Amino acid sequence: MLESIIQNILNALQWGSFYSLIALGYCLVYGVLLLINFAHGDIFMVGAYIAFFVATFFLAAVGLPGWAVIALCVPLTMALTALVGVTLERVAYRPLRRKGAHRLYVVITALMCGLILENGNLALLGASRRLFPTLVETQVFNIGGIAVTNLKIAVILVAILSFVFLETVVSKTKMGMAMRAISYDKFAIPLMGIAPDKVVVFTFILGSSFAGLAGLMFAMSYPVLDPYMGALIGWKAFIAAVVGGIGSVRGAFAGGFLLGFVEIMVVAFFPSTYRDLIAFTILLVILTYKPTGLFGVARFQKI
Amino acid sequence: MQKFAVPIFVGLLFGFFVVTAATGAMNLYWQSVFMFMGINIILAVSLNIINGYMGEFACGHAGFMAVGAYVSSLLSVMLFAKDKVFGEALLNPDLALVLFPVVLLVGALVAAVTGLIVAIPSFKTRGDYLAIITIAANYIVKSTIENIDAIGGARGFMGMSRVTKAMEKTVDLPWMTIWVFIGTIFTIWIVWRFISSTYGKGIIAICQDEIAAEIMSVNTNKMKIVAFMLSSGLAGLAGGLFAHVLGYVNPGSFTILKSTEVMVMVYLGGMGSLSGSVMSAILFTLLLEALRPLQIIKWVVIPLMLVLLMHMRPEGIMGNRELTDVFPRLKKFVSFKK
Amino acid sequence: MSLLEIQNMTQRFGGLTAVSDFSVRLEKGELCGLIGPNGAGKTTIFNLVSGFYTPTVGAIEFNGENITGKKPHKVTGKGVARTFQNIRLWHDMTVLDNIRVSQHNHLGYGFLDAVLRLPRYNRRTSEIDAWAFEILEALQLAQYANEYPKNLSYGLRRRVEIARALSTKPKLLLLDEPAAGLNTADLDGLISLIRWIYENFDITIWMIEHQMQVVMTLCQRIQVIDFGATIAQGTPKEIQNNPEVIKAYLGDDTI
Amino acid sequence: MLLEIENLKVRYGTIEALHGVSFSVDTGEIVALLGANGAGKTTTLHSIMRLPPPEAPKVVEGDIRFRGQSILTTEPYDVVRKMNMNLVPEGRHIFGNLTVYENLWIATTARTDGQENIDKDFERVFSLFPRLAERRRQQSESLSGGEQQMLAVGRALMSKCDVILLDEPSMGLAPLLMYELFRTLKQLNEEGMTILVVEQNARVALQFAHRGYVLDTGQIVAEGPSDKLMEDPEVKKAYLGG
Amino acid sequence: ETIKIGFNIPLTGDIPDVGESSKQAAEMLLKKVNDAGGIEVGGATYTLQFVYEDNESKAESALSATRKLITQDKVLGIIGPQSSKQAVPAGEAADDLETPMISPWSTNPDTTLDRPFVFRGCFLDPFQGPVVVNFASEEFGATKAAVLYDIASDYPKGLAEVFKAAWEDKHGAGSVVAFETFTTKDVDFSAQLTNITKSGAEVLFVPQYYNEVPLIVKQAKSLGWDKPIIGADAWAGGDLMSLCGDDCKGYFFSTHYAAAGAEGATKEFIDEYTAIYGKTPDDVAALTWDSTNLMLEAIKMTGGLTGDIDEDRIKIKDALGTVTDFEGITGTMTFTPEGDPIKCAVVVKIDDAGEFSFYKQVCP
Ligand SMILES: Nc1ncnc2c1ncn2[C@@H]1O[C@H](COP(=O)(O)OP(=O)(O)OP(=O)(O)O)[C@@H](O)[C@H]1O
Ligand SMILES: Nc1ncnc2c1ncn2[C@@H]1O[C@H](COP(=O)(O)OP(=O)(O)OP(=O)(O)O)[C@@H](O)[C@H]1O
Ligand SMILES: CC(C)C[C@H](N)C(=O)O
Ligand SMILES: [Mg+2]
Ligand SMILES: [Mg+2]
Repeated sequence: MLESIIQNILNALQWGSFYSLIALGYCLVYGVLLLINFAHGDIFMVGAYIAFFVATFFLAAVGLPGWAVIALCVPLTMALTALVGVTLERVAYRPLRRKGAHRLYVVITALMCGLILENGNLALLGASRRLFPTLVETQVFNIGGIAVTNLKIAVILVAILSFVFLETVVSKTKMGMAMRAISYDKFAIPLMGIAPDKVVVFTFILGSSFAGLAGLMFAMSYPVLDPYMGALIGWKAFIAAVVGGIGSVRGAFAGGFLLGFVEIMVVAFFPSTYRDLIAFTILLVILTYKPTGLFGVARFQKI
Repeated sequence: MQKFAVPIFVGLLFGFFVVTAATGAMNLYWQSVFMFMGINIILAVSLNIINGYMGEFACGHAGFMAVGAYVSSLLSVMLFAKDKVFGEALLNPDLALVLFPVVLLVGALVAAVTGLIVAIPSFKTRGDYLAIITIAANYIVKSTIENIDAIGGARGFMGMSRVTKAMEKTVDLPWMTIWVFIGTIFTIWIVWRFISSTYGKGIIAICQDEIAAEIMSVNTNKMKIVAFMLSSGLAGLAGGLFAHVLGYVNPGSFTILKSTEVMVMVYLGGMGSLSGSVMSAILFTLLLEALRPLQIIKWVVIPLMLVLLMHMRPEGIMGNRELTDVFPRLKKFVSFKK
Repeated sequence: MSLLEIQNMTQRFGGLTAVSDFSVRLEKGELCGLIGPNGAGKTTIFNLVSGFYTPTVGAIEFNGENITGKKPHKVTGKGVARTFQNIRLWHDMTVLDNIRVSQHNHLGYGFLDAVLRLPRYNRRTSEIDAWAFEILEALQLAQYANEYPKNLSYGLRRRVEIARALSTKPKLLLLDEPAAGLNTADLDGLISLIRWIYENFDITIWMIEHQMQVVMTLCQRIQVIDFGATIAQGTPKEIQNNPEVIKAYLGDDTI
Repeated sequence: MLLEIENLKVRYGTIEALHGVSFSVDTGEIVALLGANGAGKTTTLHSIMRLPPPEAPKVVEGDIRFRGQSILTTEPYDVVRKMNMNLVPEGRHIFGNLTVYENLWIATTARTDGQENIDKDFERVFSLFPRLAERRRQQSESLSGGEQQMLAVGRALMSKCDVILLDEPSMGLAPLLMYELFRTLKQLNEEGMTILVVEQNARVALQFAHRGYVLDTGQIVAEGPSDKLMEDPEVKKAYLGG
Repeated sequence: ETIKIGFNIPLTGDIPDVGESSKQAAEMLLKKVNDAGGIEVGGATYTLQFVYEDNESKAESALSATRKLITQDKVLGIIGPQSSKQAVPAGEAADDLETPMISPWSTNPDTTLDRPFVFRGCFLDPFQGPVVVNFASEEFGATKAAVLYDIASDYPKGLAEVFKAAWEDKHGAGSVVAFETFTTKDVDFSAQLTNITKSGAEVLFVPQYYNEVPLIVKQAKSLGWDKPIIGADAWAGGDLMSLCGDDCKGYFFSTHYAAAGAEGATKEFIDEYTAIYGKTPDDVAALTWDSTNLMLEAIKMTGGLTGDIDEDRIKIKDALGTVTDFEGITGTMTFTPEGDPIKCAVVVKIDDAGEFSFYKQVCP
């Protein structure tokens, strides 16, 4: 019994890490533009595919050893995914903002972009799924009946480090402060001598590159890629981000792990079909009693 | 004369559908296209109450649709058809025709009550947090159904086609087409009346400045309940029709994706524009059918078109205006704003 | 019995005490002023009276009835209406609808009446419209009935906001800086408007204002607060020459 | 001339808000821009700051010159960085989700003149508005109207600026503070800051400014030294309330 | 004069290459027949015309596709859908609209139950289940089994339940020590697999579609599962090995036919198919081929079409009912009154080359 609990805690940590990583991206973009970037889940998917191509290229074509490939994959994937994110912002979102469209229209556009990415990928690469090559042999350490793989540990570490990094950027740097300020009043940003678009682009670079990183880690842990892999996990990560307190990096991180834990634990001890039921009931209750999420600050109304 | 222009128009439309469908001049496929169109109109118009007029961001419409769909399906199958789950029909199938509207309304009613899951948190929770609550509600409903194995769980529930057949046996008319038509008109009518009354404008006030609304004598909580229940009730109605048109329901058809589909229709039409919602629902349905041959490409083309459309009209097709504002001549026949 | 009576009311926000041990008593038919430095707690007091906050300590009695902790729309129903420091109209609703909607408290019909257009609905609607137009006429806004507030000049918006407040048939009207953002010329207009309302409606007015010209010409009685506590009250004349008020609030007008 | 506005015509969509406005501000001057509500004062200031769409009006004709060169194509943040010009916007536009201190700090982003100058300016702002010093850790959202106005002015002072445009700075300020503010501005002006102020309270404004322009429905209808304007019967009647 | 046959197949969605294989097989047959001058029914010869509708591997779409094929394209009969998830609801529609439908690959009983117009080209799970049970018990001498299946899909659910029942009356109640579920589109099974590894089961039965198997297998291994895993016919999709890599090698599953080591008509078909499409036909290709031939056979058996489509459809249905000893490449078929053929199952082993090699055959 105790064994399986510990085992499941590990599972939950891994699963939660992915929610967290994706949620972080969501929350950055939201924090700046109040834009629920529904395409984020699919940017994550694109990240996974980019990782796939980069990896297979260096493995097959160049023939590098696994560890070297990873070393190259991480920066390349992050960079390329960031590129995708920024492109979306430039061609799809910015023009709308310029036209002063209601923010929900940008949200809907994001949704559409998500669909385009998913199905565009399907149309381009064909329907059959891809197997992500094994870069490092997964070693299963069996400690007293508890199976730990090197991958699990890596994933969890990556999630934590990313969080620490982003948290410092947002709360300590001027850029981070500009990011928070712009979400409240973008009108006054230029008056601070700051170029709003720079801030926005920077945010998308951050958000997307970490989606890319998540994609890579995900592809390594669940090595079967399909174009729709981002949709569902994206939605859930978004929900996690909000429950944590949307716009708050800390909240996104915590929310991700919360959701991960609830899901795994429910499945471990109840029929798996109760997972969504219980998980979402919990979230609903949290939001009803804490209307701005776990870490969100109440945006109070001055009248 | 002008006073009756609208009723007459509706009547003619109705006649057209019934006759063409009954004579088979319109084949089943086209009938079903028009039925889905009607259902989409109901969904878009009802969601517009919340996302358009009240300015909230509800993304769980499909959940309420599901409730309506299941409740009315179970009821009608239980009452009027022989079935694996419920055994013999409880009533004489000939009654199906008469009682079907009642069955639909019961479905809608239950859905409306379910709407409270969202309405009550909405007192305190706003904006994107409420959005999550709606999504959660959607998942909860879906997952609840999945866990009731007696009604097929995740694999869905069937048998409604027997009920529709029963109706057609009693009087040989394309009944589902008729019911969908009536349902659609009913929805538009009720929402328009609600929204154009000073009472209903309370929710528009909430949208534009909730604090001012509360302080300037609008009982915001009550209005929210009314709005959410009306909206989800109508969604339930749509669900009931959907289930009987398809003759099969499964929780898989009521996911967030369905909800987002409805959202797209609302925003495409324009927040707070009835005629907008109607138009975009029609447009959307036709687009979906017209591009069927493209197979997977269709799902690239459609979003692409929508994105472009939003870039051309960043407020949706109609913005927050109605046809009568665009073609003032129509004012003779209908008055929207007053 | 006085119309509004507040006794030793205190409001804290976290560590900060915005209103401390504040008491006031307004008689029917008075026109009083509430002034004080920025951040003294004036708006907060109005928010407390209109039910937007519930006081941390103390009770608010209106018209002999304890209204502490009542929901804002209920309070308005009892006859307290207000305007806001920075205008809060429903900007995408016509002026007329702004007035109509603020009738919500005494609509006198419900959902079904609205949807089925029962006789009650039609009767009440025409009554409401009649009243709305009466108000608009009275404030010379009739010609803007179908305009959207967002397209009106600042001065007019103020006027509409006052009209909206009046349309709720208040016994007590709270004006939070009605002159803010108006230019000197318009002030005279505002002053005469408020006076006109005061004379033609059976109403009590309590206003916050930083434009001395307005306060001093209109108010019969002025209460000065600082850090949430009363530091002086009396007639305009007394206040103008009260050294403490000058020190804390008026200052010297050399530039 | 430091700042020259020449025959400026601007639009919001199809509505023309300014129909050929021309005026100029010289280094070290205090110039007041008066006018009824909706005259186009804010529009003028926004045009000068080159604020981006959708807020900004579109300049359809005319020119805005800073030290002789046109700034029509300059980005707003460069107006701040390069021209050292800044605006205290109508309606404050403070960053409510940041603390008072952060609001002031973020304004120094564009500055390159070293920490000690920045610290000096902090001193100055806090001594000018002690209330801000008390509340430096408070979420600026929850400040009172007037406090927010102080913050907005303070923020402009923190950013690197030799030319400051003020849009109704006295809006919602208690008399004491209003006079206080204008005195400080006067002092800053003596230290060499050029000031263009839009003000509803014409009397105060004209006491404060060297020269003034009167704007009416998008056109300059009167101009001249303050004392002259004070006397001008038209102006008296329309803007000083008889 | 043409004869229209409709195909209701998943060209997009979860299992697109099932759709692809079906279409390829059909195209191959179409070409073959039409090149031979079309088919000859009661004296008249007709050219064949196939209409492909995509059911996006969704139940609803499968339904509307069925309706469209019947009412708009006016096909004589329908082949598909492949997976029970769609075949069960689609069957209802076809039966309502009185149009013969043959699902090549749906093994769930409900597909044809009480539906005179619905047939299938394969064996049923109530038969397949015991086959797997017996095999597992004999091959590995296992007495405790675990099952991991998708509860949201007819096929896995149905088969899992059959398996459980069969296993338990072989080894006694409670001998299925872990009966874990998940929901379509899940990717993380760690919690379920943790329970399974801890349950002390000796064999794991995974009645899942080939596209879901690899993730399950890989995660099972990374959670320390080293005992055999066994599957069913849904494993036999083209992609299984390309997705699973080495991890699936050495496992067994029951299915409809084995390409490796086939002879006779089957071999011809395989060679021809391989020649055209450059890959060995998977189960669904073979089954689709058979089912389509069945349909044509039945059309021939009507001995002449009246041209009144409704009448013809009924005639075809009746004809199908009477088909006996039809020689298909996946075995000879005779229909039960329910419209189900009686066929043999084969157990294949995934050998080290990654081939599905014939291991043994089990007949009813
Ligand atoms: N919700 C709140 N949370 C925290 N502090 C608040 C809140 N509301 C007001 N305050 C503080 O309470 C004090 C009083 O605010 P209030 O708005 O009443 O001032 P005021 O008298 O209206 O000033 P002004 O004349 O500038 O409008 C201010 O210092 C403000 O910072
Ligand atoms: N964003 C906008 N869109 C359309 N019209 C606008 C916009 N902003 C201002 N206007 C119009 O342009 C004209 C000038 O407005 P502006 O705000 O410049 O006047 P103002 O002198 O600043 O008035 P106030 O003293 O009230 O601030 C007004 O008629 C106003 O209605
Ligand atoms: C693999 C599937 C396409 C076929 C499977 N036998 C089923 O009934 O669903
Ligand atoms: Mg105030
Ligand atoms: Mg202005």
